[in-house]
Amino acid sequence: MPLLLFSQPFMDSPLIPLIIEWSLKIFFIFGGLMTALAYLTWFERRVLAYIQMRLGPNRVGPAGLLQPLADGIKFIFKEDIVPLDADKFLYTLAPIMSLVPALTCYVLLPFGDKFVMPGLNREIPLHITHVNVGVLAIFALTGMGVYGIVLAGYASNNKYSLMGGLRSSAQMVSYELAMVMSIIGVLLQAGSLDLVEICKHQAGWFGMQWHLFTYPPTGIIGFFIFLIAMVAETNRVPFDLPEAETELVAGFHTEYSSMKFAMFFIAEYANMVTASAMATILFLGGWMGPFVDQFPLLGPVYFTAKVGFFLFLYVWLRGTLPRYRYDQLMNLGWKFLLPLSLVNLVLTATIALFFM
Amino acid sequence: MVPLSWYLALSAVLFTMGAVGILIKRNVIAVLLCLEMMLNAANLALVAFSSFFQQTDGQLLVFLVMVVAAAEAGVGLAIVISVFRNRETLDVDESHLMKL
Amino acid sequence: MLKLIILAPLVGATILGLFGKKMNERLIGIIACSSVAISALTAFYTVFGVLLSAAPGPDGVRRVSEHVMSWMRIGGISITDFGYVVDPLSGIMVLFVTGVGFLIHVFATGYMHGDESFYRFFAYLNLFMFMMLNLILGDNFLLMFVGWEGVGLCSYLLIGYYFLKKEAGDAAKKAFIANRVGDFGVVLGVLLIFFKCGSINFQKVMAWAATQPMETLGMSAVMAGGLTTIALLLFIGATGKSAQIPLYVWLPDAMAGPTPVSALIHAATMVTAGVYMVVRCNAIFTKAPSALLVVAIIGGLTAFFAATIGIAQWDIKKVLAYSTVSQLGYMFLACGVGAYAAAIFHVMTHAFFKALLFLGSGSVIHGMHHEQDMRYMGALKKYMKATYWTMTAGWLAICGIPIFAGFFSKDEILWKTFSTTALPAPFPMILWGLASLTALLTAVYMTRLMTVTFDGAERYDQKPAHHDDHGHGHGHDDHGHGHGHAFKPHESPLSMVVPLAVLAVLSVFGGLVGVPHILGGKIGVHNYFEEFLEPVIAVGHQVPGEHGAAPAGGHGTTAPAGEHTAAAPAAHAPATPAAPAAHAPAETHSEGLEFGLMGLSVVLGVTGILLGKAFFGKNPLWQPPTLLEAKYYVDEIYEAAIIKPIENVSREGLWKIVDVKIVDGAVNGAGRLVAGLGDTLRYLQSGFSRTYAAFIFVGAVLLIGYFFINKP
Amino acid sequence: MTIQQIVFIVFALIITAGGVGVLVQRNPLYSAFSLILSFIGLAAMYILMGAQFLGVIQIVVYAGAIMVLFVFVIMLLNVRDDELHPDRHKYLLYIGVPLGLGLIAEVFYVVTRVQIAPAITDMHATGTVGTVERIGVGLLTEYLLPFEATSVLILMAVIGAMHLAKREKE
Repeated sequence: MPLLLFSQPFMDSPLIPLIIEWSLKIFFIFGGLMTALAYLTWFERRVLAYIQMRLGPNRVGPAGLLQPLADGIKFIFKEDIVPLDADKFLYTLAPIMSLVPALTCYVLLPFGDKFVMPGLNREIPLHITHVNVGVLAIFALTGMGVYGIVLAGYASNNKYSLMGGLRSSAQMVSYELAMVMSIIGVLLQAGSLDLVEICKHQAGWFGMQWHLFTYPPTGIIGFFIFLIAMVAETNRVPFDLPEAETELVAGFHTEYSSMKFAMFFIAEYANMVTASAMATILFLGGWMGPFVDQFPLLGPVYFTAKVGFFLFLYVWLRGTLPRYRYDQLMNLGWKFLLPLSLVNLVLTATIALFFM
Repeated sequence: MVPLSWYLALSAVLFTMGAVGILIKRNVIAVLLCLEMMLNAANLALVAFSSFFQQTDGQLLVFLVMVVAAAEAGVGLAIVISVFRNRETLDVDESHLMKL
Repeated sequence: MLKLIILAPLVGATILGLFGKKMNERLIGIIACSSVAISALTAFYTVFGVLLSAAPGPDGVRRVSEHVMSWMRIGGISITDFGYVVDPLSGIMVLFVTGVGFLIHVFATGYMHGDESFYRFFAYLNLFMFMMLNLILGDNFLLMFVGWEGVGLCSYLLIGYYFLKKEAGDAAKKAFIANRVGDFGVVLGVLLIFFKCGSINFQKVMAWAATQPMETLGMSAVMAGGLTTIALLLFIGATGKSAQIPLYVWLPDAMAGPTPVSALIHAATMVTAGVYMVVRCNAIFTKAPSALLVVAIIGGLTAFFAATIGIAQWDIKKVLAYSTVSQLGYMFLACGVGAYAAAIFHVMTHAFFKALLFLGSGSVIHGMHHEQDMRYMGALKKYMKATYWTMTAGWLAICGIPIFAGFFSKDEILWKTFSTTALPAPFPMILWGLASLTALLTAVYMTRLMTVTFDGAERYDQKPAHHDDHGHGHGHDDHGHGHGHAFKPHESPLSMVVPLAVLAVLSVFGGLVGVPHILGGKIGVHNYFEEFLEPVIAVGHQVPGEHGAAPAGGHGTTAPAGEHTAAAPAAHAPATPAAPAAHAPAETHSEGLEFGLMGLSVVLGVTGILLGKAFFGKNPLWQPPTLLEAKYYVDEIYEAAIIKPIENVSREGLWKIVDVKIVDGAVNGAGRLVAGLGDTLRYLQSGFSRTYAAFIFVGAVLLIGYFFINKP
Repeated sequence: MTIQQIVFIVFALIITAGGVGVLVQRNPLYSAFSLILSFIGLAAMYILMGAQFLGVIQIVVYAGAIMVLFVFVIMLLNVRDDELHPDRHKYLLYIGVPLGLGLIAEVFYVVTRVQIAPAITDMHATGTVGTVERIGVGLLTEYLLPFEATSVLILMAVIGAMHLAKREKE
């Protein structure tokens, strides 16, 4: 986590209170998020079940609320199988490589503005660290996530896994382009790569200043490109080719079991949350909402609500859409989304130049 | 406060490792990796000078070097693929027709 | 506006050249003609609508100019600006070039009907128009030279249009090479102008030339590198382009091209470019009496010389070609005696009647199914009434019968030659005699042409079996019968007859714009042509003191005084009384003398016609002297005296010794040296890329080590 | 020893370890991952020097794009280890290592002996040299031509790579 270590406050401020503040923030955010991720699985299964006119997990605890706990315990106690011909080192490294960048992203996300701690009179920003190239940093980290999948596919020494890994790397690289291109318009408007600045740029007017609505219609086009690319980037339905159960026997993590599998699983959900958060920050105004200026602690609430909407969207898509074929996927990415996002970028620039 | 010379020394070490790697590695891909390493060594020196003198030029050059490196990697790997397709090997010494 | 004139034919040429292959003839014809029509209409509007009402510039010349861009910028100094300009001189030229050009385009749609590369022909023709307009309208020497070369190229392409025929290809090459010789002179001349004056803009150069002192008559001036040298160099170019002695030989051969081409390029427009240039540079020529003398002598000789050959030719187009050469000689004669307006007047009338005659001959050839030899024609009057009558107008015009256009212009040249003071004493009389004799000869050979072609007995079937040396590259023989058995010539289609008619009208009445003062003055008709052109020609002229009251006005033309006041500031400048006013003949000759000479020339013309009618009417197949029929063996002499020696030197000297031994030897030696070096060095090149990398690495380490030892 | 110096040493060790890893690993995939490690270390160095933008770009471009390409190709060709036939140019090892040592010695000599006046005492994080704004302005004004030239270069590389790697149709 180099970004964290060298950011300016670390170097200059008195250390001890800062370390306490950070430890607490990290504890709350990660504790909360890990729990949320666990319950996200429950959420997904329940919603999916309702979409398919079923009930879903409802036996363990009230309304199945203890189901994630049970799953976790099961994962921990499963046997950790390593295939005979596998490359042991890489096989172990892969889930770590997958999970670490996914979780690291959270240190960059702003959940709200600063608030003054009553009693201590200490101003506490509602994010762990503040980097002036936050957007790029997030992309750097999600880009690193590819390696986990690639390595898993390679190290398993299994042709399905290899295929899954190859597909995954191709897909992620392809869609990352469209994704980055689609948000340049937003960056152009905000004039910053700083996530906090981008959020603040969208303040006021009861949401009409969100980048989704400004510079019509480029905001909406960019948003939809981002949405599609986001789903593809996180390998979710309808773009879940790397782990297509029916074709590749769950793809790159076929051979994985126990906690290693759980790590992939968590990484995937963590990436979903990151992507949703990015969509929220970039297009839906982040933590901005009514009265957030007066009560800064409302920020995380709005933020969570908006992210929740996207998470629901993920599940909704999974419940309704069939999977793409591989060549269709590539065509969509390279021949439609990328050109469209380029055109959109030019359009945004034109509007910015002539109308603003 | 890290002196400039430290960065330059590190850059030299990295560069030398890349250069030696080009000589001793036989796998084409490894040779390309060593090439990237040398480029990065140069980048490191450029950034060091850039921030030492507080001039942007060094970093701009690094940016351009990265673009060139990307282009080089793309074309290089394409060549590797087509050579591999023809010769079923990645040994650089097997492709030794670069002479009269 | 001017750009539209220039660009319309270019657009036409581009469209036809690129897409014409797929189009049908009708569409091609419409595109080609309409592009020239646009050009012509714009030109008419520019001249009559804009130029005539434009305010005269500081030098008294009305101009419509259009700056296009800065051309050839070297180190911040603009060598020349690229622009177009219409002044009275180029105005007249552009009018008849586009006008006659349009008529010939229309004619050609009929004449070329059925040709397999119809579109190519019109693409070339349009391209020619574009180049010709550049030549005329360009406001500097360089742009004129671009047009000059461009029309040369188009001429080459069009002469060689039937490139499958060896004759056509050879003729094209001949035209091109002969022109190159002349172009060299133009290049040198322009460079010398730039060197001397520092500009190549016409206006600036002429203003500069006007300030130069008069040069002396004699060899010393020729070699001095001053105005005389410039004038002569430019004139060399003119002899090439306008077919004067000694470079005239290409023009008769150029008749291998299609007839509309002969009419447009080799009679009406391109060949007059030389005259145009000389008139354009009149300020230079006026200051160079030696050059004027050369121009006049060459012109007079060419006129006479070509006329004598013209009498003896059998090919109808060759007759007209020599006639053209002869008439061009007249024009240069006019230039040489300083009668620039007369020269341009003759250029214009000649364009009318010679285009008419050529198109008429084209009509005849068309009607005769591509027979060009007059021996196998005869009695065509019966079959081709329209052609006959229109051609008659042209015939009378060229013979100089009064009222017809040729009379006014030719008579003016003769009179100016007789009365000029620009040449030393015996020359005006000699040249006048030569020119008058030529006028007689002209009437004779033109009458011969008309009589042999249109009168007498039908001789269509007397063609010997080996007749195929004419006109069959055309690919147009849809009539299903050849020569050797009786057939009937037919009249040409309407698209050919209408242009003939228009040109006939112009040939008859076109001369009335330049009625001499002694005829028109009494009834209030001015010599409008000369008045219009006067300012351009007056630029830089020094007028002798005794003519101060009637400056630059020709022989007593009572032009509006205001115009002349504005005409030329230089004109009123005090000048050396000894300097002869080249363009303004001394008023010493009486009106009676002028009337007398005019009468004489009419008599000569009529005599020629009667003589021709009487003689050729009786024996149309009169065998001319071999010397004349063989064109004085000029081609053979050139072959033996110039071409063969060059060929021999090239083959024996340049090729076998210089090229093979020295050049090739050096190249081969260098090659062998490198090969030997490579043989020894190739062991360094193992083909293993890692070895190469090692070399580089060693080199880098050594280089850094070197800098330790030799600290920079 | 300041905290920056400690950080420098840590990451210098990581970078060097990555570089050595590239050299000694026989499996190209391991080499590639060693190099990624090295690159991440370099990114940290850049950030340490105040070039935040380049630091992040280093990860995005090198680790995120170029190295993915390498890994992708390695997996595509699925070559496990160096081929087994004997090395014909063993001597290069004996030339290369001493040469490398020589080069390092030379550079060290230069670095220690040549004095450059310390223009800026605090090298990192204070100036605005490394910000996106400065780099963007530099690229689009003074370095516009090289910038455009590299974009053309990239285009050529894309087309060239496609042409080279395309399987010819039989």
